[in-house]
Order: sequence, then C-alpha cells, then structure tokens
Amino acid sequence: MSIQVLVFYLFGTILTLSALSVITVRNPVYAALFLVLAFFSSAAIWMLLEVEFLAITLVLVYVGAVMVLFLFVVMMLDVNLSRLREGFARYLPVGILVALVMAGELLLVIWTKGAEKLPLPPGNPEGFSNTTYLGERLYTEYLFPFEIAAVILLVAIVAAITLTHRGRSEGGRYQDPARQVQVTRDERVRIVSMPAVKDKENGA
Amino acid sequence: MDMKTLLLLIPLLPLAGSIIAGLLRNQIGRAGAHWVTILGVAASCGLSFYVFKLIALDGMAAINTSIYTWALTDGIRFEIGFLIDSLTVVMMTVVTFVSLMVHIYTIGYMRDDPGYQRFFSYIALFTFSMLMLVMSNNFLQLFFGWEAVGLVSYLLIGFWFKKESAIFANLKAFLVNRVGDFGFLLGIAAIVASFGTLDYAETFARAPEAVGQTISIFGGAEWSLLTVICICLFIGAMGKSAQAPLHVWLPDSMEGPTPISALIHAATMVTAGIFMVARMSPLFELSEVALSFVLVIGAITALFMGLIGLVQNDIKRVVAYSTLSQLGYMTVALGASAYSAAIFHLMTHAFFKALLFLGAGSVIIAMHHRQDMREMGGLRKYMPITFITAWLGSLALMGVPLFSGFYSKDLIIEAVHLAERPGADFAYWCVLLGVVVTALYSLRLLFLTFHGKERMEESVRSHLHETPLVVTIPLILLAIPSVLIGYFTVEPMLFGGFFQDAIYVAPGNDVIGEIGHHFHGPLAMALHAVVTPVFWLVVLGSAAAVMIWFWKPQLATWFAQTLSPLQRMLDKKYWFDEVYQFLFARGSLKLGNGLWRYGDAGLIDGALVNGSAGIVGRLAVLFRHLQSGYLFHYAFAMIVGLILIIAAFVILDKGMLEGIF
Amino acid sequence: MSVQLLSLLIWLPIIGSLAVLAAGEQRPGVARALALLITLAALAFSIPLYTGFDGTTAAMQFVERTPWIEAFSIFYHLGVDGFSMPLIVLTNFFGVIVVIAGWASISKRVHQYMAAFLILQGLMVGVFAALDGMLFYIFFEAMLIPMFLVIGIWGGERRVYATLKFFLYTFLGSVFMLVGLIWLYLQSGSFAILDWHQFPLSLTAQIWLFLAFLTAFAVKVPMWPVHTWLPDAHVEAPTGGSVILAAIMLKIGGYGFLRFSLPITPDGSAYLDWLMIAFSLIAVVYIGFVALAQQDMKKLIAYSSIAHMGFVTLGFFVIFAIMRGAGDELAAGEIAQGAALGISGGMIQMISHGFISGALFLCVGVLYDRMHSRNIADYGGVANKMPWFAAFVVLFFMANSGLPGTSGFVGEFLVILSAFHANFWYAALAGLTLILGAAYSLYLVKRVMFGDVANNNVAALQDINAREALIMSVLAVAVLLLGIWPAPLIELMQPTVDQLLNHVVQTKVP
Amino acid sequence: MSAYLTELTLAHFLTLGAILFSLSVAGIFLNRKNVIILLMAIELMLLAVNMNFVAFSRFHGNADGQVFVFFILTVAAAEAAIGLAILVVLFRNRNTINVAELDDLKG
Repeated sequence: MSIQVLVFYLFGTILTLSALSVITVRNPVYAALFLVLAFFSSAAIWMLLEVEFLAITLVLVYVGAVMVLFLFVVMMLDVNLSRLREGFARYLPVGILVALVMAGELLLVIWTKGAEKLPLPPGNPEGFSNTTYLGERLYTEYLFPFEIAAVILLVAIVAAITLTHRGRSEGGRYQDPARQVQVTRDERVRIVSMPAVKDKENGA
Repeated sequence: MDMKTLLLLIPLLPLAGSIIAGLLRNQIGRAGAHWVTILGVAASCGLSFYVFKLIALDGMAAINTSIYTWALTDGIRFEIGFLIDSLTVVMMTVVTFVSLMVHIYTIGYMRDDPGYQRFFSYIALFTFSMLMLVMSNNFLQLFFGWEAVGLVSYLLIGFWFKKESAIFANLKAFLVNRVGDFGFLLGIAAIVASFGTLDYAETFARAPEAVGQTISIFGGAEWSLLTVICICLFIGAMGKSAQAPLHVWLPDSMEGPTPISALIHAATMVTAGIFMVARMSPLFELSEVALSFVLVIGAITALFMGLIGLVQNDIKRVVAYSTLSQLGYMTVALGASAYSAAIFHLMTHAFFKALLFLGAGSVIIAMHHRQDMREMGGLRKYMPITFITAWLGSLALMGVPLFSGFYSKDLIIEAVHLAERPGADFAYWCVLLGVVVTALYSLRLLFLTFHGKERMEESVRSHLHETPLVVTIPLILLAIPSVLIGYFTVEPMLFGGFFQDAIYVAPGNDVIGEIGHHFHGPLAMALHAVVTPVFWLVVLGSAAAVMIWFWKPQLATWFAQTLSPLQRMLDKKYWFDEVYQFLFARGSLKLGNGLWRYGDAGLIDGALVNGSAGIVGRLAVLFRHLQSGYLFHYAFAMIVGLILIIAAFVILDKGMLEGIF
Repeated sequence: MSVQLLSLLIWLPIIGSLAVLAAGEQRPGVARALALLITLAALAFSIPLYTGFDGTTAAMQFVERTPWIEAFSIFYHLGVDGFSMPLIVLTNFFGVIVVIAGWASISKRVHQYMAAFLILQGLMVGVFAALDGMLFYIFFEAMLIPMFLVIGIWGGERRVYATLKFFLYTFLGSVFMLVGLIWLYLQSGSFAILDWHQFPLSLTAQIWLFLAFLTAFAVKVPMWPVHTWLPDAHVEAPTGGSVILAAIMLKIGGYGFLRFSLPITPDGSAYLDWLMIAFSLIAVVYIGFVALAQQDMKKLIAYSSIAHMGFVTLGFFVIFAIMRGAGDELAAGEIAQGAALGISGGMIQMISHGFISGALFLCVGVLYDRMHSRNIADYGGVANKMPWFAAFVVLFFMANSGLPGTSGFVGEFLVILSAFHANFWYAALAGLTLILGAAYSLYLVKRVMFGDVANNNVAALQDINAREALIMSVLAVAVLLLGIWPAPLIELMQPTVDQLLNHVVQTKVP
Repeated sequence: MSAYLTELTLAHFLTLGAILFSLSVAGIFLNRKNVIILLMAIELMLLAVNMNFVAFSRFHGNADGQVFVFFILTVAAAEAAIGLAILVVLFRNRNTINVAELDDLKG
C-alpha cells in the first residue's frame, strides 16, 4: 500500500464525510463551511492526479470567491431555518433510496467496464508544468471557447449587478449631460420688462 | 366573298347586333336597338336563303369546313367549324325566318317595356346561338350552341325578373335542361372515349366499327356501346325538346314574353333535340334499343301531354302543351327511323306553332295582358286578322288535309305504323289517339277565345281592337307557309332524296322509302286521307269539340264533374311538378343542409377539427397538474429521468449485466 | 435580362412593399399609388416571361441557380415550365386586381394592407418558380404569414377563429411535407426537385412520401375532408384576401401535386389513386349539395371553389385509372388516350377557376362595400338597381356553372372527357356538377339579383362605378377569351404535360 | 490485501465521483425547501463531474478533460453569482427562500 493510496483514501473519506455533512447539517453556514472542506479535499485528490493548476484554481476560485459569496448571502439573509427543515425526516428514506439506486447504477457501470484494471499512468517527467501545458491548450486550440467563457463571466457580472442593483434612490441629484448641452437661453434667463423710471417723478 | 366568310357572317351578324344593342343600349336608343338587330337577323336570313338555294336547288355539295382550332390536346383536335348540308339549310332558314318575324312582332309586343333594348339583344343572341348549334360540324360546337340557347332561354324566361313566377320558371328551365345536358355531355364523352374525335364525319365513319363493342356500367352488366351513346345523347334531346319526364320546364317557360314562347319554346330551340337526333342518325340507326327508347318516350309525350292541354285555361299554356305533344310526334318519327318526316314536321310545326303563339300574343295584347281563356270569348268581331290566322294555324295543327300539318303528321303516323321495332304498336296507338286530342284542344282554344259569349270585364271589352300592323304582318306572313308549305315541299323533301347526304337510314328501317312507293303527289295523298283512320279521328275529335264547347258549353261542365278524378289528374299534370319539387328541389336542399350541418359542421369540423383541438385541450388540463411550480418536483423529475436513462444504458448494454450475474 | 427575370418578379413586390410601408399610415393615397405602380410593374415584367417562353419544350426555362446553404446543398434555384409559367402570370395579374379592389374599401392601415399583399404576391411567385425543395418550402410557409395578417387584421367579426383555423390547418399539413422533403434529402443527398424526379424509390417509401405530400397539398387545394377551413377563411377575409385565396393560393395545392406528388412518387400515386379519385368525386357531389344550402354568399362561393378544385385533382389522378383500363392494349411506355386530357383539363381548370372565383368574390365585395352584409336573405332584386353589375354577376355565375364559351367549361369538359376513359361512373358523378353547379350558382343569382326590390337598403344601391366596372370587364374578357379560344394556353403546356405523363407511367421502383 | 488497496486505478476516482454525485442527489431530496443548500448540492454535483473529467484526462493523457473542467468552473462561478443574485432579489421581494412558497409557475 503506497503512500498515494493512503492519501487517496484519507482525502476521499474526508470528502465523502464533508459532502454528507453539507446535505445534512441544520445551519447553512456550517453547510457552506463543510463545502469548503469538500473542495479542499478534492483539490488534494486532484493533486494526486497531477493537475496542479486546476487544484489550485479550485481552491482559489471556489473557496476564495464562490464560497465566500455563499457565506455572505447566507449570513445576510435573515432566513427562518426551522421552516426550511420541514419534511427533512419525511424525505430521508426516499432520498437515501434514490441516492442508493443512483450510486448502484453508476458503480455498476464503472465496475463492469473494467475501470479497476486501469492503473494510474506514470507521473509527468521532471520539470513538467501543468500550467504551461494547459495554458498552451487554452490559448491555441481552445481560444474561441475561452473567449466565450470570458464573455459568460462578463454577462454573469452584469446580470448579477442588474438583478441586485436597487437603482438610484428617489430625489437623488445628478447631472444629465444631454440636457446640459441642450439648454436654451429661455430656461436660464428671464427678461423682465420694467417701465422706465422718470427722473422727474423720482425727483419729486 | 368566299363561302367561308359568308357562312361566318350568318351567325355573326345577329351576334354583332346583339352586342351593339346590349352594350350600347343607352347610346342607340330603342329604335336603334330594333333596327340594328333586325338588320342583322334579316341579313342573316337572306344569306341563309341564299345558302339554301345553293344547296337545295342548285345541288351544291355539302360543305364541311373548319373555322379555327379551339384546342389541341391528347391528339384530339377540338375545332369550331360548319357543316352545311340539306338538313342544316332547312334549319337555318326556319330559324332565321321565324326569328325575323319574331323580331318584327316584338316591336309591337314590347312597345312599352323598359327593357326594350335588352330584349332585342337577347333574341339576337339567341339567333346566333341557334345558328351555331345547327351549323356545327362537331360535338363541341353543338354543345356550345346547345348550352348557349339554354342560357338565352334562361335570360328570356326571366326577362321580367321582378315576377317571382318568372324567376322560378327560368331557374327550373335551366336546371331541367341541365339534367338533359348532363346526359348529353356523357354521350359526347363516350364518343370521344370510343372514337377519339369530336368531328361528326369522323365519328360517323368510325361508328360501324363500334357495333358489338360493349361497356360495363352496372356492375358486370355489359351494355352495347352505341346504345349507351345514343341513349345519353337522347337524354340531352329529352331535356331540350321537353320530352317526358323532362318536360316540366316548358309549360312554366310561358312566364316569358310571348314572342319568346313563339321563337324559342315552340319553333326553334325546343326542336334542337329533334334536329340533333336526326343529325346523329348514323349513330342511332346502329342501335335498335335506343330507337325503341326514343319511340316510347316520344309516344308517351305525344299523347299524355296533349291530354293536359285539354284542361288548361291559360291560352299560352294550351299552346305550350300542344307544343309538347307535337314534339312528341317528332320524337316518335325519329324513333321510327323516319328522320326526314321528323324534320319535315319540325319545319311545318315551326311555322304554324309560331303563328299560334304570336296569335295568342296578339290576343294577350288586346286583352291587356290577361291570359285566362275563361275571361275571353267572342273576340272574332274585334280582331279579324288574328281570328283568321289563328284558325288557319289550328287547322294546320290538327292535320286537316291540304294544310301543312296534315302532310307531316300523317306521314309520321304512317311511318310508325310501318315501323317494326319493339314499342312501335304502343306508339302507333298513342299517336292515333293523340290526333283526337289535338283536335279537341285546338278547337277548344278557338271556341273559348274567339267564339261564344264575351266574358271579359267591361273595361277590357270597351278597349278591344285589332293589334297594330307590326303584329299582324308577321301573323299573315307566317300563316302563308303554315297553310301551303306542306303541299309544296312534301314531295321534294321526303321522297326526292333531299336528305340523302345528311340523314342515314339503315336499309331495313327505311319506312319513308316504303311510304314513298305508294306516294302519288300531295293532292292524291290528301284525297286518299279520306279512307284512312287518321282523317276520321280528326273528324271525330272536331265533332266532339264542336259539341262540347260550341253548341252545348254546359257539356264541358258536365264532363268535368263526371270525370273529376281524371280532370284532377290532368289539372295537376300527373303530379310531376309536385313530385319533382318534393324529391329534387326540396330534397336536394334538405340533403345539402343535412350534409352541411351534420357532415361538415358536425362530423368534420365538430368531431375531427374542433374535436382534436378539444382533446388537446383536455390533455393539457390533465398535464398542467404536472406543472406544480415547485422547484423540487422538477428536480425530482430530472433525477428520476437521469436514473432511468442510466438504467436503460445498463440494461441495453448486453455485457454489463452478464458481467455481474 | 432573362436570366434574372424570375428573381425580379419575386423580389420586386417584396422590396417594393418596404416603400409602401414607408408611406406610413397618414398618407394612404401614396401607399395605394405606390402599390398600384409596383403591381403594374410586376405585371409588365411578366409579359416578357410569357413572350419569351418557349412553348415547344418541357425543359425548365429562365433558370437561375446560385448556391445558398451549401452545407445541405440547398440552392437558390428558380425556373418555370408550362405548369408554373401561366400560374405566375395569373398571380401577377391578380396582384393588380387586388390593389384596385382594395382601393376604396380598405381605409384602415392602408399601407400595411398593400404591403402585405405585395409580399404575398412575391412569395407566391416564389412558390411557383422554386426548383429547390427547401426554397419551395420556405416560400410555401412564408406565404401563410401575410395571409394570416390580412385575415386577422382586416377580416370580419370571427376573424380570429378563422385565421387560427386557416393557419393550423395549413401548417399541420405542411409539417408532414417538411418531413418528406428532409427524408428525400437524406436519401438522395440533394434538395433539387428535378433530381428527386429521377430518384428511384421503393413502393413503400413512395406511399409514405405521397401521403406526406398529400396532407400538405390536400389542405391547400382543399380536398374533402380537409376543406372546412376554406369557408371560414373566405367569409372572414376582406375581399382582396378572398380573391387571392381563391384565385392563387388554392392553385398552389394543385401545382404541388404536379410538381411533387406525381413525378416524385408515381408508383405511390398509382397505388393510392382510388383515394384521390374518391375524394375528388366526393368534393364535386357532396360539396355541390352543401353549397346549395348556404345562406352566406361568400360561403357559397367558397364551397363552389372546393367543388371546382375537385375537378383539378380528379383530372390529375384519373390518369392512372385510364392507364390501367387501357392495360394490355398499350405498348410499353405508351400513354393511353385520355390521360393528357385529364392533366391539361386540370391545369386549365386551375387557371379558369382563378379568374372566375376571383371575379365572384369581387362581385360579393362590391355588394358588401355597399350593404355590409353577405347574407343572401338581406338581398333581392339587386338587378333593378344595378343593371350593369347584374350583367357581370350573371356572366360570372354562368361561367361558374360551366357554360360553354366561358373558361369554366373548358377544364370541366376536358376532365369529364378524360374521366370517361377511365370509368363511366367517374364521368357521371363528375358530370353531376353540370346540374349542381348550375343549381347553386343560379339559385344564388335568383335570390340576390332577381325579384322585386327587397328592402330599402337595396333600393338605395348605386350601380358599379368606373373602377369596379374596369376590373369586372377585364375579368369578363379573360373568362370569355379563355372559353372561346383556349388553344394558346393548352398548347403552351402541352410539352410539359406530355413529359409529365411519360415520366409518370414509368415505374420508379428500383 | 485487496487489489484496491495496493495501487490507484481509474475505478477509485470514478467511484469517488459516483458517491459524491449520489450524495448531492440525496441532498437535493432532503433539503428540498432550502434554495441555498440546493445550490450547494449543485456545486457538489459539478465537483463530482469535474472529478471524473480530471480522472479521465489523466488516464487518457489528454488535456481536453482539464480544459473542460476549466470551463465548468467558469460556468459554475457565473451560475453561482447569478443564482445567488436571484436569491437575494427573491428574498427581498418575497421575504423567504422557501421553495414551497414559490409556485408562481404552477400550470
């Protein structure tokens, strides 16, 4: 039993348990934290597979950004937890049954197709950079999808802002350049006609 | 001017007159309308007589010429062309002459009518159509003329289109004619299918080859092809020539103005059927069955329609039923293979029946458009010319020796007597009895109208006077041939081989030829009549008529009471109208309504179209319950779907399950 | 020049419609004048199509072919033969008629109305000219949209029901055709209709394909029993819509049979010809009776259209029965006598029915403009007040009942002649139209035109004005001319008819 | 000693992915009313899928799987951002994130 196997089982167990916790704990905050744990452990397993770039990205992007976002939202919203947990026990048997059927089917496929006979290929040679390798692929072969992914992200940003943006509060003062340049004299200056004052009367 | 142009001018001149009178009616005015049409028809009449002279007297060969190709497809040449032979020239002269008389007469008859120009336009159009019909050398043009005269007849019966009865009558006339045309068209289709041509000459040339050919119609029953063709064609003739049971339109057509009754519904259009069968003699001669059919239908019409004439009170209707009966005589002659006798009777009848109609019209003008004979009587004092000409016409109709009708009718009866095909005996008795009936109704009409007490209202009586010259001149002009033409033409037309090139009679059927052996001139024939039953039947009928309506008018009432069921049957015209009205008019309306309501609206639209829409709607109501709106239901559905897909993948992959179990 | 003529005829009205739209709602006069100008130009451009057409050959003429969607080998492929050329000219002719007919009677959204008809006109020409299956399908479907709008916006009270029915019916039908077209493409690797003509197919495939085409074209024609959309659509459509619907759109169904069903699936057509003949004869007889019972003028004419289109399909499909009947007497590849009569008769019937039904709907439109009623019972004695109009009405209804000398006779006559070659009873049942057609046509004339003046509304009627008289006269001349001398038209399509027959009698089963 | 304990095979990683996936399926069932947990379960599912991609990529010696994971991560980030934004708006308008109360799409 090599060290690799040991590491795999260790992190695999953590991953499984933390995933189990994500779906069972009462408090969404804990669930989010367990999800973070799950991401960490899977990043470790990905390391085993020598996909360093993605493992790091998973931690940085998911744990650093997405999960923080989750935590923000969870904490920001004043959620009535007890109502949300209703029916948990009632659906437990069904949930377990469905999960077992699903797992059974998937495992059946995996084990009957001889996946267990495929050992891990030898590791990458010394000095091999997974990041370079992936970067070359991304910027050559997959340039177009890559651009699209960027656009998707941009769209997501715009969408998220548009959705949550409340607009300017009423009565706020701001400039409208279009109106400013179109201003006419009549809007600014009012010529008042006054009768000329005669000196004689004045003097009198 | 070459022959073709001349022939073309004959129908086209009336057409031009018609178009000018119709389209420019406001520009040319009333006088312009009658001048332009009368000139057109007169020119056409003159040219017809010229052609008659060329063919009949100068012995010119028949002309068969094509004007233009109407269409050319499937190797069949549809042409418009003229066939001018002895048969055609007789028809052309009769048509144009009677038409000309009617045109002149119309000036008087329609004097105060607002539709004056329209009327002239129509009758000129009729002349054109009729000429196209008789001059045709092919079935297409024949059918064109056939339907075109039907159209003009429709327009003219409904000329006074404000009158409800008139527009009912014209619709009826057109539809009943269409029933006939339906058969006619099938006959033409059969000819095209069998001979591949529409040309008369080619058809007749190929017809003998078709003897013995059969066509299956009802299930497996095989019919002789020629019999089918002939009977189909004859159904057309039955419609146009008003043979029972398609006769119902003719009496009603009297709703039209009287000149029309004379021109179209007595002299010319209704004889188109007779002309057509005579023209088709080479076909009919090849089918004994068809000829028997023709014979029996004609005999039934001749006798039974005449009987109805006995009880009519409308002066025009009496003449109309008399026309039906005389058309029956002509048909009988056709059925007996005496085609020339039929044409001969057609010609004499055209003159004396036009005369009678115009005479009736003259009476009607004098009576201020009253037509009921019970309100007439004693008119002979007031209108001597009409009185005399009507008597002459009636004598001709009755078949009194030396008058034109005698020769033609006597020959028909003789021909039927000699004919040997099935139905000939029945027909013989029918036409013999018909002679008595003819005498009865003719004299009844004369006595009720011109003799006896003056039964009209005082207001009418005080204004009675003879009709103007434009009315009486045509009467006189028609009276002359009505009396004389038989005497002068019977020999050359029937026994001089006049129709040799136009009418074909099979050797065994030549009854006219047989009669010809005993013919010794028209005078001898008239003298010989005294020893024939026909003459004595005329005498018998006349005597009875004199008894009943002249000497002892109360006898008429007594007869009517004693024979009331018979009277009633005749009065109701054997209930043909009622049955047709119920079966066809109302029946088809009901059928249409039923098909529409239950077939279209109910079954197709209701059940199939909106029904399928309804099913979709109801399914949608069911399925919308699946759309609970709850996210987890959709998630659940997706997961179950996923499980099922994977399960299908597992199960369908053979090796997978075997690897485990 | 001639190379681009068809494109010009398709796109001139469609692009022209933009100009009409640009005239805007405020300037209806400009919109009308522009529309008239464009349709007149289109009609003028169809003259070289007629004069330049070579009537001695069955080959496609004025062909244009440019790659369009090369991945699926779809081409912008246009061309005309003896079947499509007369129909294109007819379409452009009615384009002008419709604009003039809607001149005064349409007052709301004139520019959109005219634009819709211009687009429709271009698309219909496209349908007749397309030689690429996909191009045909696109024109075929796109055509529905302007028609849908015309009925839905300018229609009568129940226009929504009518448009929906019209749209769903025709759409359902054409979906099956689309499946058929795609299947053919997958089998043959081409979308060219002319390639499909030569492409061998098994009998089963042909039968299925025939049924797919049948659903599309039978709805369009419309054949019994998928005809019930037509009366509703006609009743609700404005006059111009009815005219185009009856005069041109129904012909697309008949044209489809000639261009698709017969040449692509000759064996399938022969196998199912009994069905087509039965439907056609039912259409003639059953619909004839139904027409008799109608109380609404437009409905009556709509039903009469269905009955008359029955002759078209009868003429097209009776040829197989004739061939079978002639059977052993024929040499291999020989055409039985009478078959060509059926095809040419059906074609002539289509053209003639275009003129007659168009004219009839215009007549109803003239009355509707004045009285705002289509109900027969509201009329009576119109001839007293409108004598010239009455003359036209009688002429057109006589033509409708197939009077010789009018165009209505020619097609029916040829088809009945043809049907007799196949079977006595086919001809007899078809011949019943002589009675039924006259009955429903003249019964209507009697109730509407004749009799005494029925009510004050009728008493107030004015005879047709110069504009209406012009349209009617033009149509009357067309109806009479085609009836008196149909030879030029028949000769024009004769090579195409012969070629189709020669093609159809040869089996395509490999 | 079982073969599963001596060396790592493809089956190890796939099995782990399968278990992860099944767990998240169960999670969707159990937390059917809490949108936040649902979103987390979806993230877990994606992780399971990514696990498979990465494993296959490694065992095939092919970069495609990794590239795909990269894209999935991108899309998942976008999805999380928008999903949470919707959640916030939802809570703002309805004052609840209980899925049981959100049935406006009921047919």
